[in-house]
Amino acid sequence: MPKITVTVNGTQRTHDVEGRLLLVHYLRDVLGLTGTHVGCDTSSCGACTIHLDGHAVKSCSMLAAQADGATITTIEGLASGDELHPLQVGFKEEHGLQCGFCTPGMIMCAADLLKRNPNPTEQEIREGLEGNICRCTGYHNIVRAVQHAAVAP
Amino acid sequence: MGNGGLIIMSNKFIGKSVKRVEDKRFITGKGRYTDDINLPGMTHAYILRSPYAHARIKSIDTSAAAAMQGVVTIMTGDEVGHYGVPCGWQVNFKNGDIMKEPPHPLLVKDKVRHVGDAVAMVVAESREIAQDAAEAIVVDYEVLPAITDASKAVEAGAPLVHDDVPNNICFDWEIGNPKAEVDEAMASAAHVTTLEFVNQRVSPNAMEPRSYIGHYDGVYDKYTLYTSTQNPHLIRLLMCAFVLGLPEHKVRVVGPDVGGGFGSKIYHYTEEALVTLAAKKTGRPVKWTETRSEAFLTDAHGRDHVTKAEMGFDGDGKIVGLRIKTFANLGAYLSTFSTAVPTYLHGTLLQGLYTTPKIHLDMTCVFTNTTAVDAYRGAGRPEATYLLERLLDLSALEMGVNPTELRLKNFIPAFDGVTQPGYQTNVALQYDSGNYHGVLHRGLEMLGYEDFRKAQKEAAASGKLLGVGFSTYIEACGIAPSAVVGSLGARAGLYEVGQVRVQPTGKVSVFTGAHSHGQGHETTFAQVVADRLGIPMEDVDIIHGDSDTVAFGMGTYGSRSLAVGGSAIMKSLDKIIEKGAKIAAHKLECSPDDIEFVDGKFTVKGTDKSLGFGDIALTAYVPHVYPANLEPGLDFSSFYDPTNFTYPFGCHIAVVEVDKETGATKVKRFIAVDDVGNVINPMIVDGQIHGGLAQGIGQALLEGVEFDGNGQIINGSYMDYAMPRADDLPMFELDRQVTPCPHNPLGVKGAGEAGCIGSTPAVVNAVIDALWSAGHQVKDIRMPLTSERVWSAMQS
Amino acid sequence: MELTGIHTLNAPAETIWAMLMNPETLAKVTPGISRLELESEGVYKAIAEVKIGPVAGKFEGKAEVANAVAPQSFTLRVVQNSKIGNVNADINMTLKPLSDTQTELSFDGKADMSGLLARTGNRVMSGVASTLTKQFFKNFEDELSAAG
Amino acid sequence: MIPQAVDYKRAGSVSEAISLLAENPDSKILAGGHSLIPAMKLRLNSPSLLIDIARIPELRYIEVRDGGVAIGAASTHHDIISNADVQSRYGVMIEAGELIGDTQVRNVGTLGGSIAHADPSADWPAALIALNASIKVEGPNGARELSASEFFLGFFYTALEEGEIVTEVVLPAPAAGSRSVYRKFMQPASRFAIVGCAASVTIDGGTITDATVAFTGVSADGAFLDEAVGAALVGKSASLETIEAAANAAAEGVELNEDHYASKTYRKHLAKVYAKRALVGACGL
Repeated sequence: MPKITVTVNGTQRTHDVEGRLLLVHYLRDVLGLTGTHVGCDTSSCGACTIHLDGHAVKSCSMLAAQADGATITTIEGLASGDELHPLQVGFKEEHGLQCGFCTPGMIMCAADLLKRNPNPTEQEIREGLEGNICRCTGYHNIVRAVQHAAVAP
Repeated sequence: MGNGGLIIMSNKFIGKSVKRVEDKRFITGKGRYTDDINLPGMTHAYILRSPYAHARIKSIDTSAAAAMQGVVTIMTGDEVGHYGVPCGWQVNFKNGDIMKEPPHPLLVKDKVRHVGDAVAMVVAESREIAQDAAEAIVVDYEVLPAITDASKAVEAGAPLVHDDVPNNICFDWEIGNPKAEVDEAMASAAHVTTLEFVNQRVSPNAMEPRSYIGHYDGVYDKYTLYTSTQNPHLIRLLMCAFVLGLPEHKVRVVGPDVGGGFGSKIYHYTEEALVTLAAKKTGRPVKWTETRSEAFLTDAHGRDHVTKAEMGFDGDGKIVGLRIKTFANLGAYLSTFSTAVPTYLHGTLLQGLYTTPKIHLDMTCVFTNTTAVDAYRGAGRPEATYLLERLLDLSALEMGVNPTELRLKNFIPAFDGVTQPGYQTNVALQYDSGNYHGVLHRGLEMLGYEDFRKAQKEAAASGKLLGVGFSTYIEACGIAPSAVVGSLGARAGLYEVGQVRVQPTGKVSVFTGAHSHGQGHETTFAQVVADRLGIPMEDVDIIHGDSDTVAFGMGTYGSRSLAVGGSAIMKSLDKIIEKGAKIAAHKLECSPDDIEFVDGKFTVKGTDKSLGFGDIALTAYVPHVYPANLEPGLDFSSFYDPTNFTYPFGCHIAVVEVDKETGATKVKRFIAVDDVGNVINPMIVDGQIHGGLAQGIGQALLEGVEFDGNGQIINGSYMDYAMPRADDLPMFELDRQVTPCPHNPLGVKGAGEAGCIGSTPAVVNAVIDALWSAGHQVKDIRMPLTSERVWSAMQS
Repeated sequence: MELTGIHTLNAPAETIWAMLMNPETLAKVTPGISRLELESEGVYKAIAEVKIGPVAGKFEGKAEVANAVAPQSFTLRVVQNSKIGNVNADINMTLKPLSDTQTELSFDGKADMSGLLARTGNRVMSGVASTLTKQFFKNFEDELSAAG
Repeated sequence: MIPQAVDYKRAGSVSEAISLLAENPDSKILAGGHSLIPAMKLRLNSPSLLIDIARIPELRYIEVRDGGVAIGAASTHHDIISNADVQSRYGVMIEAGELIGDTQVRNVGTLGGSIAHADPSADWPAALIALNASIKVEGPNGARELSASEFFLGFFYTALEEGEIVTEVVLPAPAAGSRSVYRKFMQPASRFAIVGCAASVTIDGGTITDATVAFTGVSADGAFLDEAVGAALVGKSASLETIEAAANAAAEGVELNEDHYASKTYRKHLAKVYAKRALVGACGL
């Protein structure tokens, strides 16, 4: 059984894991970080998006073993203490979520987008979120949420 | 109580885009969906499903699987096949015979009837072991021919889904004027537009896959079911009374946060009963969470009508008749409300917004070897609107008239339902209030019709195809009253329950039988309560989704939560205020009739003598100075059974660009002017419309479950089933008209489905318009309008 | 999945017929099938290991040679089951002599998928069909030259 | 949703990966894993050992070499499209790379993984063929180098021998006056190419002196070099007329792919449309 050591939301964790254990199941079932969701089984929906070494990745399409040595941020670790991340604020202010299931993945993907492109156009936001499916909002307010965060100081 | 507006409260919160209370937990990853819950000692279930659409089970060998380490138990049809889930709505044949209602067993023991039919359930120490063991079960099938198309399933010689249901017909049904009268009207018409089309089957695809946990506590002999449902109390009722025969007071059903539903989580699914049985059998909690692949096979699908529709016009362009023949596909088994969808939720909407004098629908509901079909966002009304609005735009093209003028000419004149009566249709309903000209005029203003036609010509010159499509819709929300739906075959009432418990400190707990799966009840309901009581919103807590906490309820679907559930809360608030006035009158030494309740204060009219809401609450629980013969406490529960449906309506306009060379279609603009009555939270209402538009546009351009000749779904994953992504959609242009509902205390009509009802025909009409503008006189393109289908239409 | 193919082989029809009727050769040329064991007249137990693109699976089932008209035509019926889905194929094989030393071998049929293969394979099915067809004829030529 | 049991080993070097592969017949190389893990989750594929090569330092680099660019096989799609040396030389690599999967996939998926997998609708193969890239592979019998069109042999089928892995892709120095583009018509759900057309055109004084056009998604056999289109361009003036005539020759005599989004007829039509669009871009018209 591979032994992995990862830093998740600032805390170092070490576990023996089955080779087949997916990173998303490691986060949800082993670490209890259930904010990362599973919405499909073909790497299509993006609900499981987290940051691995600073980049947005789909945690359902990686083995936990592949993450050995990596630094991981999940939705639970995005805010700085009580201070919400600008995207979290943007999603609330612009009603960028309804059922909330896709939201963590959507926010994590948008965070990667804004890191690369702090002032994206509407089209760039839409293209940047193409790997995340939302079934509730029609994306209109998600785009506005990202725009809200982009202009935040 | 007719009010024609909000006359009742301080409007500190109502009508404002108050940010959602529930968002904090969702944006920080603290939402708690069913699959997030882990109970001590929990086991995991995996269900072995049929790979065939139609096959006899010759044998099932579970021995190898049962011997695997970590397997707790395996259940098959031999053990639980006598249990089955019921249908909640009885519809009879035209001749009065009761519909065919074959059993839908929890696990099949004789014959599987669709791909994904459940054959065995393995319960094991982990998900991995459960799946490994399920793969070791050997099922010997005798494969039978399968049938998937409803219009072909009724033909002689078609395979029989249920051996004892002749021609696979569940029932036939009709509504409207006598057929002969409609035939006569059609024969007299100066122009008849005929449209044969398929309203294709779609998969709801709520982002949270269904998930259930069964729990049994032997000490108290009590069951708990955690379930991703829109409808916890109804699930308890159905599972206890109709499936497992359990006493309801020994069963608690909890619906935690629910990740979308769009109808697919209304129904009582077999797996809910299976995990409950397995929890009792094993003495341990049992969790089952479906995979997305399973969801495509087992979550109830929507739509699936095969229709021939004809609309007749006189020489002035007035509609004289509407004649329809439809085959509705119900799938292999009856889902909870599937029989109501093509009938009472569809046939009754065929008047649309028009004064059509003669209407007849002939409906045949059919079993096929496919996943069950039930209500999907809009449920029957989108199919009705699609039919009508496609006919209207196509008729305008065929007759060479402006499609909006054709509508304006045929609209029912405006009526408010208070000073003017409601509008009685030819298909059983009485509309509550409406101003249909208003929404279309506003939509046209936003579009700039003449400018568009100019732009269309200019674009054509530079090689681009632009098209505009219109759709004006009406829907029926908050299905009610119970006595009426009962007479039509509903096996449940359709009221809602609202309890308001004022705590001694004046804080308020509200218990509602409606159950949010994304709509924002915790915010909207709190706005209503806070304004009615004149207290801050943070003093109000909205509690829903737990059958042990909330007295009763009928759940959230059919855009009913605010109109019905909100009204139930309003009734309780009235009782709170009435009782509060009695307490205040006693303390202020006046008659209760002299007390008025404004801005959270009970005041003696015409004086400055008053008591705050908190004072009265405390007095109610510490009744030292208190009226004689009045019970202590301030806690009321109400059941609200509406007197009628509510009827939102609106105008949707799509502008599309079609790539001449490839057929690829892009929605360039989407205008929606909706009238959903009074609006409590505009931000949330707009959000509901946005989401509905996306799903409706999705059905028009992208979505559709496809079967091969053997009943296999060939696009049963997100790799092949397309849904709108962010870059498939434009920003939406929304506006609103307000025609209050005259018969509920909030004057609200419902907004959850509107977007999904109007948008589909608008988009298809726009593509057809684009093609006609280039000389391709195409009547119909099968949905979804894939690039190839549009391109092919241009080649003919 | 439609399966059609046509190819000219450098051998007389009788030779090709004999090879196709020999379970060992049939197993070698039919893509995926690694072994055929005779169960009854014309009916074989078939074991297959299929590796095509992202799919690698073990299949088990039956193969049957039916409607045999020597040396002109027969129907190959294959039923294969696996954890990831089942394949049910009916293929008509036709041998047409072009000369004393050349035969045109063609087949025409379809394979029905069920289970996961049917649900997720749509995108690549025509690639699978064309690959299987090519493999079949290539295997056949290899066998012919080995027998050579 | 859950793979069957599998062992996992992380290789520290190319030679270690090659020997692990040789020692374990039922093993698979894991790079980004974005094709393999999804297949394993559905149990469409169940190797007994995964050999992870994604963290081998000697496989992840992008460097200028002889005016061209050499890319280590474990470079991610994101590494490539955000690399200035690639950006300044090969439009086709940027345009194709940006259309692979989505952000998350591009952050993890690798060039080597994609081309070794050789999905018939993948984007990189067409781009590499159009650029006449060479692909280095290494195995128990040493290293060898193949041209892209020698490497891609068919449907999920490459020239990789048993036990070999892809180590490097070398993009040749672009000729003066050359420009390369990628145009893609996507399947709306998976966003794989229904038709992807990569074109590289060199123009000298208004005349096309070299043109390579490659397709993905079109053929059931995967990416291919469409020589007829290139031949119809060379020596002609870079005009719309030339392009339309050349595009019309596209995808002739090819074993066409089909699925429920695009029939053979429609795919072939799209191939011609996309050849035209790619060539218009490559000729700067």
